[in-house]
Amino acid sequence: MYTQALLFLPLIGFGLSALLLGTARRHQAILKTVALIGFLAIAAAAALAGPETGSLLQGPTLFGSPLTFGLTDLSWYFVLMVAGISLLTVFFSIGALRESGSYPMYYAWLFAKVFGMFGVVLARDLLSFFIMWEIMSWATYFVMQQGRQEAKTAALGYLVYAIVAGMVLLGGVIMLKQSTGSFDFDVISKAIKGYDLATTVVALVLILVPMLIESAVYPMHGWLPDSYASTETSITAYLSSISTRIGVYGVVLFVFVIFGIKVVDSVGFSSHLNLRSILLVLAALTAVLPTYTALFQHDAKRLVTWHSIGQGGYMLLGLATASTLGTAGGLFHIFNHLTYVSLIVFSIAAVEYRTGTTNLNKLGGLITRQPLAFLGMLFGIIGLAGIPPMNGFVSKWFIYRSLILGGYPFIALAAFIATVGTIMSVYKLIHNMFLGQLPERYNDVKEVGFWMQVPILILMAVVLLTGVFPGLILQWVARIQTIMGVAPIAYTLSGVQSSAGDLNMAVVTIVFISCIVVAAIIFLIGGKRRIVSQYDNYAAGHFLNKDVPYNFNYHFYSAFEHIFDPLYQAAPVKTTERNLGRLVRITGDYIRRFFTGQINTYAAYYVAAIIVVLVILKGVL
Amino acid sequence: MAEKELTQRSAWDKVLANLRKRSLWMLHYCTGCGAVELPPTMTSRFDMERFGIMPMVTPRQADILLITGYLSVKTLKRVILIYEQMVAPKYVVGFGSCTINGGMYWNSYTTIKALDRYLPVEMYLAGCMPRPEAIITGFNALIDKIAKGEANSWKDYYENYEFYHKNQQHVFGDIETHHDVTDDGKYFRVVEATR
Amino acid sequence: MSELTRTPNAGRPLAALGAARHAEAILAAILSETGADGFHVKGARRVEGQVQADSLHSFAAAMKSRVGFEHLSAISCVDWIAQGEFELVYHFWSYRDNCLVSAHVRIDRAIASMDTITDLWMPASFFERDIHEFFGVVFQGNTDLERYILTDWKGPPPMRKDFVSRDFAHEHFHYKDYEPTWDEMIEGGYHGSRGKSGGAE
Amino acid sequence: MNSGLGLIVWIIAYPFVSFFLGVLLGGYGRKLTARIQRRVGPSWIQPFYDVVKLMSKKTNVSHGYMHDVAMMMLVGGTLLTMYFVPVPGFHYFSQFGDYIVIMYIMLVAPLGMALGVGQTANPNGSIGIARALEMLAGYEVTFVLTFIGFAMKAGTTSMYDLMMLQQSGGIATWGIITNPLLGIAALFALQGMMNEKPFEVIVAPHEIATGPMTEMGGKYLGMMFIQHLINLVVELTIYMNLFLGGALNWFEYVVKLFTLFTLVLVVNAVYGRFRTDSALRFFWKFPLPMAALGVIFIMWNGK
Repeated sequence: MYTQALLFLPLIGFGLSALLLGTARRHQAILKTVALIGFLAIAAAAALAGPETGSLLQGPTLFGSPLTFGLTDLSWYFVLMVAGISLLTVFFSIGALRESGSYPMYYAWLFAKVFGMFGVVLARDLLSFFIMWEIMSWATYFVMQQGRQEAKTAALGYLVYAIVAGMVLLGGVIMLKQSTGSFDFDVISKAIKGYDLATTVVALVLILVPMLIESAVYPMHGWLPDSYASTETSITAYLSSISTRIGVYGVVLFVFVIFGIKVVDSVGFSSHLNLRSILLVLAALTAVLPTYTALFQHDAKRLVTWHSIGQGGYMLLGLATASTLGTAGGLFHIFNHLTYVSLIVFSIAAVEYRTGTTNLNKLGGLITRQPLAFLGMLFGIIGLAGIPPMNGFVSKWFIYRSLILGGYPFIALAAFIATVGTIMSVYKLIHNMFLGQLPERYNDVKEVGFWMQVPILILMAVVLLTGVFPGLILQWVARIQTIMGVAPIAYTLSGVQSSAGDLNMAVVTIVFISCIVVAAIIFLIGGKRRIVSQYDNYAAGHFLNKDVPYNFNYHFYSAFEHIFDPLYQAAPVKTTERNLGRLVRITGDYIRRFFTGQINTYAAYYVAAIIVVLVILKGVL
Repeated sequence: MAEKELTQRSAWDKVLANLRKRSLWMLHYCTGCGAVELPPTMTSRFDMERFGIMPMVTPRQADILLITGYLSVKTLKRVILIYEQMVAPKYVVGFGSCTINGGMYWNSYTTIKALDRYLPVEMYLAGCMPRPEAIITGFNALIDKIAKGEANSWKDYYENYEFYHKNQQHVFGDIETHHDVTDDGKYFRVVEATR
Repeated sequence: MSELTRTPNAGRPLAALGAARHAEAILAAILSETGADGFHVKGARRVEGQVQADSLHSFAAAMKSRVGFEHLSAISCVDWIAQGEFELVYHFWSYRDNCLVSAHVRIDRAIASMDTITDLWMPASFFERDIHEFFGVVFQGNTDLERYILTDWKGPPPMRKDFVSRDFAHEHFHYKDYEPTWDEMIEGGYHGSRGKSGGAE
Repeated sequence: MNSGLGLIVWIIAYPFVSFFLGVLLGGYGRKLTARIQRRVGPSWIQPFYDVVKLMSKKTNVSHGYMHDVAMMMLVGGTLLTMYFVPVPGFHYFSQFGDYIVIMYIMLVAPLGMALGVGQTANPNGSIGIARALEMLAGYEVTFVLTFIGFAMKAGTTSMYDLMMLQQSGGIATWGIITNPLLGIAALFALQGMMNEKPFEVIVAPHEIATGPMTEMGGKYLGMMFIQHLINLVVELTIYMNLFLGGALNWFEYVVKLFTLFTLVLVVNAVYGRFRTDSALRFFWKFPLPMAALGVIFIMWNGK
């Protein structure tokens, strides 16, 4: 019953907000209330729904088999995340979209996007999976192109990748239909076990590549930074937290549930050089390289989008180890990443709402003007860097342990190098925006309104709560692991007990808080202290005032830039994209020569075609 | 007020003073020719670290502000800014005869003749320039004063700020040090509210 | 920069400039190029002479471009209070000849004005600001004669002979008078500077 | 000391023991450096005098609430790490967090300091913090690779188990003896981790006015000194537990602590200071490949 609700509610929402398009310019409030009620209903339906094994929704039959949708543990996990983050984004956008009618179709495309994602996650057969995948890609394109001028061109970049992914997926779907004779997942997964190596390899690659493109794994990530960074900031939060994670859902669904990890392991030359180890290496690359590219960024949103690629690498890293701890870490990391990356981008949006810019070289000292945004950013970056007591640490702990104990030392080292890169770029983010001297022009900046504060507060609570008590989420992860055919993780409310080293986040947090209290007592024993103005600062005897620029933001990591600048300039992805663009233009020129536009050339083509056909027929006859 | 200060020191103040005297960090503001006497005092020849005295870089971390030589009006502005940036209890040590009464530049039109009209000076080291032995005996005398609790010239700056401020204005007008000294005095209860 | 101010030796390595001329040859070159006849040889590498104030600028330009003295090493000023004149000495230096030519210019002490040569040498503005600050000579055409050494100075230009530094110091600064009871004060413990030391307010 | 009343008493007493050990280590360090420079050097407990003087300052200057909270996070983070690192007779908290937890808790204190220094709005501080984080990519990566090698070989990431493994055969089973490559690479990393020259570019006094400590006066500098002293003990104990077989009685513990610190100090006393990028290049040219070789060696004969 809930499957139907989850599918039809977004459709109704889309219809309603599209209908209200005409009134959007005058009655922004009506549109926002409709959107709010719609997403509240979706969130309620998602929360009440549970994994229903029985009733599969039979959609219209197409190509001889019905489109079936059902709710499993895995899909319920994603449904909850999608519903949750959509509700928070709508909450935030009600406060953030001030000038009425700037984005009339904002909520309509959001409903469409949610419908597409629910469809992909609830699909129980390949055909409906493919149809919903296309709808989701188009919805993402329309959501993404709302923003500054370059958002439109960047969204086109995404569309090219999405179309390629869709076509490859279609090839995979057709191949599987031919070989197994049906679209249904269960039938396919039973049949695929008996097939020879060749067909499984081709089918697997054809199915996996679009998933990797969607989750922006390393060589195929070119579309993400530009498109996510130039859209409306609340959309950036929405996309970078959940949109790319549907690709990870696809990887989990096909690699573990349908094909099964044993089949994937058998694909390859030896136990060390199989498809899973390739995935592992790709994931390690995706974890390391984007985080160090993030170091060089001057725009806050672009820095965070590079990180969302990097964190995607962590998720894949956890899944590719295929061990209990690894998969648990990967799945848990999907939830964690959703919470803290949206928290960071909402804080950036709060700052952009007041100061109008996200350029890290121009901001500074906003901690005194926007303390809540600072706290939100602080919780977010502690989570992103994976430092206790936030939840990012727990999933990274799982991934590290599975990599070390699973015998992948250098992949574990790559994961740690990525963490160091994350810590560096994350401190640059919070330092350039909130710390340092406050420029004169931001003197009268105030905190953001109620609608924008609520999502930040909720996410801060979630990041801390699931960090201290990871068991809350691990219960779902364990249930998913049973579907994936991996031994579920033995979890407790606050961590993991195992012979090879344990984790108890509740104790760590209690000791952490008591140590801070002790430190506070030591601090208060010292003499009185007085807060002074920012111009009362050591400048080697120089008199500081408001027109003395005394902030260090530009070239923050000069040593790293000194070493890695040549490498960064020759970024391979940008050059490949440019060459591809040039190739398309050249071939376009040649083709244009054929269509000269005069009638006689077309008549000549007809005659030639008829002659050719006759020759073939005569030959055949 | 100073007499009351000396007699009623609690046992805890005495213990604290004896501990505090063993660690003095010195910011030597090399205005004149005295700075060249400091390196031998710090290094192995005379080693003032034996007494816990260490050169420090910024005014926030320093206890002693060592003015090593003549002070032109322009430098005095910077010295006052640095003095106000230091964290009390702080001690100004005038180094050499230039800070006592103008020294060799007694008839110059730009150098100030008596440092203690602009800053509360804790101790003068006579000499043009004093040798390292003089510096070390001077510092030991300062350590004894701290131990006895007499080194309270920094309170003088808060209590008689109008006197110091008037002299400073007389010499170079007003400067913006972002410190309201009288207000600081009340906030840190250096100056009893009643006065 | 007009053709006049382009230096002949600019850009060419020093060695290629040709042999260093000795003082007499330089004196002849000065006479022929600038027409200033008041010069004489003072030493192996020193030439000195008088120049009129109004012809100084053209003389300097000629020295720079035609005679090969590209470097203006200094402008100094002497206060002849008895004759009521200031004497400005312009020191030109030649890299090729390693020789110093100093042109002495006399200007009236009361009017104390001279036209600037910052258009020939940009660093000359520092020398001119220095002389303006300490002697009060106004250089026509120098846009920023702002004070940069004695930033809070309110008195007359201090290097003039009629300015007595000691009296100014006594009047503006406080002295610590010699106190015969100095030793008791030391033994008696030091109670802040304000207490004991006397001195004019 | 691992259960009941003894545990409670030890949990309360442990910070003071560790602080006192840190003071002795600090005093010994300054005395040894002085003696190397043919000076007499300060008293043995000079850091104690410094801390008392700093904490008793009367007019402290703060730049905001984050500046104060950061100092609490700084000392709190180091105390937290101290509790999780096993010491002779006390490994109660090892059952709640293994070395990966310790490695990340060690980042809490620098992050706290970084936020505090950021709020002091002084560019010298920000440059110092940027350098500290860049240096992290040098020594921390090497140290983690050595730990990964050990943990993979031993099959556990709990520091107490790793320590117990090395205790089984006396000196023969010390970490540095069984895998010399990892041990030596970790020594280089320890030099960087403890911010001793030649990797002390973070607090370059003449260049960036003691970097992060520029605007720290009075009790703020006192809190940083307390953190530094406890951090000395914690970092030396971590290296000792991983590579020198840890210690079961306090005498062995103190002896190992001081010998290890002497090695670090001697290098610190005679070396100049690397620039940040040359320090990073040094770490990526020598210790990191050495550690990688050690790990390959373990994998090669381990499997």
